[in-house]
Amino acid sequence: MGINYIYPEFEVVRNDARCIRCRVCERQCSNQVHQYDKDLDLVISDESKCVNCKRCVSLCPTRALKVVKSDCLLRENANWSNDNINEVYKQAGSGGVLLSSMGNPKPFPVYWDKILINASQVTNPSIDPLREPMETKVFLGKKGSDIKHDENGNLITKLPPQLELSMPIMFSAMSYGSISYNAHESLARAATALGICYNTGEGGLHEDFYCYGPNTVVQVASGRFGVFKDYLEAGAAVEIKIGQGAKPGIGGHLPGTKIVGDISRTRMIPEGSDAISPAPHHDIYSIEDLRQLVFSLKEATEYKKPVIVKVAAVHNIAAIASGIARSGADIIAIDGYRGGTGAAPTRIRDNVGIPIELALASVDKRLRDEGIRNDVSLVVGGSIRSSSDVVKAIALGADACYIATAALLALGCHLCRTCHTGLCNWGIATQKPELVKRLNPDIGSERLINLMNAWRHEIKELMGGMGINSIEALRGNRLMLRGVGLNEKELEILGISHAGE
Amino acid sequence: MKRVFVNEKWCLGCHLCEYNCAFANSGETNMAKALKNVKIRPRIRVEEGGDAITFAVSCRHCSDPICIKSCISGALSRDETGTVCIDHDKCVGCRTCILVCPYGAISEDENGVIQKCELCVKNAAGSPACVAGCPNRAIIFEER
Amino acid sequence: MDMKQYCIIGNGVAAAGCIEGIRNADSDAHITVISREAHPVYCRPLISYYLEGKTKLENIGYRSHDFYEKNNCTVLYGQEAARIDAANKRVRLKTGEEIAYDALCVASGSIPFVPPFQGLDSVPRKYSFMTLDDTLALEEALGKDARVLIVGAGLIGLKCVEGILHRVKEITVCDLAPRILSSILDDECASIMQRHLESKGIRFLLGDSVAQFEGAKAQMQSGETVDFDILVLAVGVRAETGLVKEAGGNVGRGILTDTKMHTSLDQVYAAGDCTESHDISCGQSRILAILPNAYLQGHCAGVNMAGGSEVFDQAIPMNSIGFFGLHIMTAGSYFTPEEGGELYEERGDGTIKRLFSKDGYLTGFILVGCTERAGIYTSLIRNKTPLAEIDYEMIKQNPSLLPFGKKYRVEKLGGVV
Amino acid sequence: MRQLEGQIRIPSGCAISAVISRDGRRMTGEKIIESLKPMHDRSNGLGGGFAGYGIYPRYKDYYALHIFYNDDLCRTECESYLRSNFVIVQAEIIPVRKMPAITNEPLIYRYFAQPLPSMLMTWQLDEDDFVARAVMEINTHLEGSYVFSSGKNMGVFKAVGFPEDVGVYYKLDEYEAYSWTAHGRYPTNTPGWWGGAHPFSLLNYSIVHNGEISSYDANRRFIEMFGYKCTLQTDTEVIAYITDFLLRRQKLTLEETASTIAAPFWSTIERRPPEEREKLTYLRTIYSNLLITGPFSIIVGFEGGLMALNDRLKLRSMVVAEKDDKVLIASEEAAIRAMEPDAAHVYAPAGGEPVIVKVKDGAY
Repeated sequence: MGINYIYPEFEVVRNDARCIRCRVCERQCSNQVHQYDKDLDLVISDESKCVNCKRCVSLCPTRALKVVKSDCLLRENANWSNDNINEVYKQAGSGGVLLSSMGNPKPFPVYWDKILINASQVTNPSIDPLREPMETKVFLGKKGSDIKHDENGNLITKLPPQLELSMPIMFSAMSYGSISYNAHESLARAATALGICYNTGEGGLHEDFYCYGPNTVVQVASGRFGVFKDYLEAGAAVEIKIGQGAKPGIGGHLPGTKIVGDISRTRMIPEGSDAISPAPHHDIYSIEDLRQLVFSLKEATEYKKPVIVKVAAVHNIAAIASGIARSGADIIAIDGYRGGTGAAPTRIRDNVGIPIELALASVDKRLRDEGIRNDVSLVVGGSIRSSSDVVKAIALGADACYIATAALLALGCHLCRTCHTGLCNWGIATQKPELVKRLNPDIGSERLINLMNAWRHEIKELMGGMGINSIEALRGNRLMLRGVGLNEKELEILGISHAGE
Repeated sequence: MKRVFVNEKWCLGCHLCEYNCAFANSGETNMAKALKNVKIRPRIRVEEGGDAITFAVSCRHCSDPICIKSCISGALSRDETGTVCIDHDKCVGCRTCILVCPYGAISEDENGVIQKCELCVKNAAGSPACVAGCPNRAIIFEER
Repeated sequence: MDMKQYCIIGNGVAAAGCIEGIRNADSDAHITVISREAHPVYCRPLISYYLEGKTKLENIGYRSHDFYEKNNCTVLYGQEAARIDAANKRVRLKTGEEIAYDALCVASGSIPFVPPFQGLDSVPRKYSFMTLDDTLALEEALGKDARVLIVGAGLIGLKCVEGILHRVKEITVCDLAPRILSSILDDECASIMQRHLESKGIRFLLGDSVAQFEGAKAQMQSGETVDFDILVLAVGVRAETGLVKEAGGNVGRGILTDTKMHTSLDQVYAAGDCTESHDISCGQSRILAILPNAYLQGHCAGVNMAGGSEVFDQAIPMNSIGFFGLHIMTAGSYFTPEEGGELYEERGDGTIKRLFSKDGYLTGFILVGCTERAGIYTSLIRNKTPLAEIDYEMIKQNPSLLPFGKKYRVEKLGGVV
Repeated sequence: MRQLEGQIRIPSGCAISAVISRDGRRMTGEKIIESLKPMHDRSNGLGGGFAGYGIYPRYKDYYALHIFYNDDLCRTECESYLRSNFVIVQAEIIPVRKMPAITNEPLIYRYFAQPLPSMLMTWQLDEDDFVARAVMEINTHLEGSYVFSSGKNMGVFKAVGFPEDVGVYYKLDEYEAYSWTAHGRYPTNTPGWWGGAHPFSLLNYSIVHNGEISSYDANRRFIEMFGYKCTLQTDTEVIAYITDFLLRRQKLTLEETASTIAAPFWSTIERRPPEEREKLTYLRTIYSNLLITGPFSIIVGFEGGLMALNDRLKLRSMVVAEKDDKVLIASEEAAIRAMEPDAAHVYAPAGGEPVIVKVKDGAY
C-alpha cells in the first residue's frame, strides 16, 4: 500500500443476476481471486491477484463473469505510458529485474501483416485442392548440389540424413519443466499423429515419451540437461540451442522449487537444485567450436540424424547463418524477437533481436548468394500465428516453420503472460499436479491436430490459388509476395516488390 | 450400450457436471433462472478426497441392476437401450433402491420420490449434459 | 424335443421374478401360474401407499399389462393348489384339476398369523392388511369418525397406520413387544420413531396385548380398555409351507432350499416369503420376508428351472421404511459387544447412524434420518467386503466410493458393471 | 515508360510444335511453318521462333552464336569481347526477307566460333562451360547485345511477329534440319522483344514452352546459385537453364531430368518399386526447388533428339503423332495435320510423362 501501491490491471466483473454460486470460479482460480462468502452468500473477487487468464470466464456456466481492463489509469502521457511508470514503481520498490513471459507484446511492425500473397487469374489456372493432389511434405536437411554417378553411370542416391515432415511445421522447443507433462504428451502425440516433430527443449526427454522419438527433436542446450546417449539416439534430429528469440544472449533459469520428481530425473539434476543454463555454451566461444559440437553429436548418433543449430535473430544474422551452414549443421533454426518464453527479463524480451521476417529474407538471400542454400534447411519461428504466416515464410525462403505460442493457444493458453509464476490455470506452464491435470492430453493432442489440419487445409487453399501444387515450388518463391506500406529498404531486404508493381 | 464413464485422472473437481445435470433436468432454458438460489439436486455427484482426488459418480446402468430387482413398486426398469429409467408416477419414494445401490447413485428428489441419472434421454439435452459440459473430458459417454 | 412345462404356485413378486428368470434361459416354453388372488402381480407393499393416496390402483401393478402375454404365461386366477405330487410331477388344484410340470416353483408367500384372541369373533369390523382385497375391504370401512385399533406395531401395522391416519379419527396401536418395529430396530431407534409417530397423534400401547374382545371393545391385559370401530390385525405372518411339507419336502419355519432355490423335492423350487434364507450377515437360516429377496430368489429359481445356472447366496435382511417423512434404513445383523460385535455410532440433528461390524466385516446398520447412499453400506454387507481393504474410518462417516481405493473406482466407474 | 523484357516478369500463353526425323533425314523449314498457321490464334503477333538441328553441317564443330544488336556500337563492343575470347571462323549477317509484318528489327548476326584455347586454360573450363559463361556475360553485362543461340550445328531464329511470318522472314525454307521446333507467343503484358521470343536456347539445348509456371521464382532463385542469370524473367529462360544444369552439368538422363522438373507426386512415388522409389525420392529431395509447378508443355531440343514434357497435372494441351520415320508434336492436333495430314498414332501423353525421340545413332 501507499507508495508501493499499483492499482490492479484488471477488473473482475460479475453479473450477480446470473451467478448461481456454483463456485467453479473459486475452485478453478489458482491465484485465489474468487472466494465464496457464506455469510453474504456472495462470491467476492480480489482483482489484485487476477492475471486475466480467463479460466473463470471460460468455465462459468452462466456467463456471469468477465475480466476487463481497469480504467483506473494515471494521467495520460504519450511519452510516459502507464506501463513505463508502473515498471518504475515496481523496480523502485523491489530493486529487481523485471520478468515477463511469452513473446514481445510491444507495437513493433509485424511484417507478415504487410505482405500479401498472389493468386492465379486467367493466364494460368488455380488448382482446386479438393480435386487435385496438393503436396505439403518437406524434407529438412543438407541436400548438396551435385549429383554423383557410380562407375556404371547409375545415380548414387544416398543423401545426408533428412527429417521428413508431412507439412512444413514443427512444434518448437519447450522444455518439460517450463511446461507440464501433459502439455508435452499432447505435443508428442499430436506430432506423431500429424507426421511432424515436436521439440524437447532443454529439459530432457521423459522416459514415457521415448516412444514418440521418431517425431521428436531432442535439444542440446547450454545446460546440457538430460543429455545422454539414449536421449540423443531417441530423437529424429538433434538441435543445438544457441539462442532464443525472446532472450538472445541470455541463459535460462528454472528455479529449484520446480526441480521435483520426474523433472529432476528427466533433467538428471538433484531435486531442488536450480537448473541454470549458461548464456553461452561453455564449449562454444566461436564458430569453429560450434563445428566441433556439431560433429561430436553426429559422431554420437552415427551420422544418422540431422543436426539443427538454433539461433536467435540478431543484427548480424545473415553472416551467422552462413557460418552455421559451413559448420556442418544440416538445419538452421532462426527464432525471431517476438518468440515466446517461459520467463525472460522484460527489457531483453522487449528490446533485443530483430523481426524474423527480415532475418529470414536476408539469411535466405545470403545463403543463395554464397551458393550454399541447398546445403542447409531453414526453419523459422518467433510468432508464426497462422497458415498465411507459414505460407509467407515459405515464400520468403524458409523450409519449415516452428510454432510454439500457437500450439500453446491450442492447448488452452490465454496469453496472460504469467508463465513465470508457475500457477498456470490451464495446466500448461505449471508443475502443480492439481493444475497439470487440467490439460487432458486427449483434448490437447486433438486440438493440436485440429489446428494443424486446419492450417494444412488453408496452406493448400493458398497454394492452389497460386497454381502451386507442391510446397517446394513455393519455397523462396518471392514473386508470390507483395509488400504494402513498406519502404524501399524494407522491400529490398525482404526481396519483394510493392503491391501494384 | 453407451454409458457414462468417469476417469478420475482428468476430473478437476469443478462440480460443473452437477450443475449441468441439475440444469438439464430442470426443464428451464436458462441456467441462471433454473439454478439461481436453488439447492441443486444433481443426479451426478462429485466426490473429493485428499491428494487432489476428485471424481464424479452417477448411475452405472448396471447390466444386472439390483435397484430394479429390489424396487417394490415396479417403477424402475431398463428401456430398450439398457438405460435404467424411473417411472415417477409409479415410484412411492420407499427408497429401497437407495438402500441397495452400491454406488450411492440414487437419491431423493424434491417431490419425495427418487431420481437418478437417466442419461438425459428424457430431458431436452438428449444426451448426457454432464458429459457435454465436462471441461476436461473426464466424463465420457461411449460404448465399452 | 417337447417344450418344457413350467408351473408356479403363487403370483407375487417371487413369481414375477421366477417368470423373468425362466425367460432369461428359455425364451419359449409355457408357464402356468396358479394365483390365489384374482389380480395380476402387484406390489404388495404398495397397499398402504394406495390408502395414503401416494399411488393409484392403476399404478399398483408390478409389471405392465401385457406381462403374462409377452412371457407366454397362463394365469389361473382364483385358483389354489391343493397338493403337489412330486413323484409324478403334477400339481392338483382344489378344483381337482391337475397340472403337469417339468419344473415347479412354490412361491406361495405367507399368510397372516392371527393369535387365538378371546372374543375375536364378536368384533364386527376386523381386517387383515396383507392383500389388495384386504385393503379394499378396509378402505370401505374407513371414515372420518372411525377409531382404529391396530394389533401389531411391526412393519405391516405401522405402514397401515401411515396409510389410513388421514382418513380416520384416531389410531391406537398395541403390541406385545416393548418397542415398535421390534424386529428391525433397537430400543433407542424405536423410541425415536415412536415419538415421531406419537407426534402425529398415534397412541401406542406397548408391552401389552388384547386379553379379550367384546364386540368393538378390546380389554387389554394391562387392564386398559380400548373402544374402536375398526380392528386391524397385523400381528405377523407365517410362511405358507404346507404344500411342500405334505409332499415330503424339507421344511423348517419356511421351505428349505439350496442356493439354487431347489427344495429337497426333485424339480421343485421355492422362492419368496414361504422360504428360509441363509442370512450371510449372521450365518443363520431365517425367513427374510422382504421384497428384494423374493424377487432375487424367484429370478434365481427361474433361471435354474430353465436349465440355466444362477446362485443366490447374498441374502440379508434389509428394510427401507419411512413414516411421515422420517426415514429409516436397516440391514443385516446387529451383534452386541458380548457377541463380538463393534458399534460405530454417529448422531446428528434427529439422526442416528449405527454401523455394526464383527470380525472385520460390516454386519448390519441402522440409519435413522440419514439414508443417503446407504446402498454403499449394504453392498459391504452383501459382498462381505473385508473392512481392512477399504478406508473404514472414512466410509463410516461418509458412505462414498473414495474409501474403496483407486483400483476399485477405475474398475467400477471406468468399466461395465 | 514501358518496361522492357528482363525488367519485368512476363508470363505468356503460346503455341508449340515440333517435328523430327528418326532416320535423320533433313527437312526444310516449310512444314514447320505450316504447322503454326492453324494455331494462329494461340499467338498474338508478339513473338515467334524456330530452332533447327543439323542446319550447319559445314561448321558443325563450331559454336554458332546468333546475336541481336541494338546498333553497331553494341556490335563493335560485343565483337571485341568475342575476339578476345574466341577464334571466329565466320561472321555474317543472318539473311532475312524484308516484309511489312516484321518491323523494328535489330541487327542480326551470326558467328561460327571456337573458344580460344588459351582462355580455356586460363579459366580451367571445358568448352561448353566457357561458352555458357560467355553467353551469360554478354547477355548480362553488354547492354544492347543478346546471344540467342549458341549451340553447334543448330540455330535459333526468332522475332517479334506471328510465327508463320517469322519463318518466312528468316528464310527457313532455305535451311534443312533433321529436327525442328517452333513457337508462337502470346505474352500478356509486354510489347514483346526479339530476344524474348522462343525458342530459348543455351548451347545445344533449346526450349519452346507453352505455359505459365507458378514455381518461377523458386526455380529462378535456385538455379541462379549455379552461375545462371535469368535476365529475361521468362519461364522458358529458367527452364532452359534448369535443363542445361541437369542434363549437361549434372549429367542426368532425359528421364531423370523429367522426373526432377515434373516429379511424380509422393503418393505415386510410394507405389513404385523400391529401386525406382529411392531414385525418385532422391531426385525430388535434392532438387526440390527445381520442381516446376503450374501449367506447361515444353519441347526440349538437343543434339540428336527431342523431349516433350507436360506438367504433372497436364494443365496444357500437347499431342504427339507419327508419320513414317517422323514424330510430330504440337499444342493442337490441327498443327500436326498441317504438317502431315495422315499422321497416325495420335495421342496425348500423360502429365509428367516425357516423350523422348532420338535420331538413330550416327544419322545426324
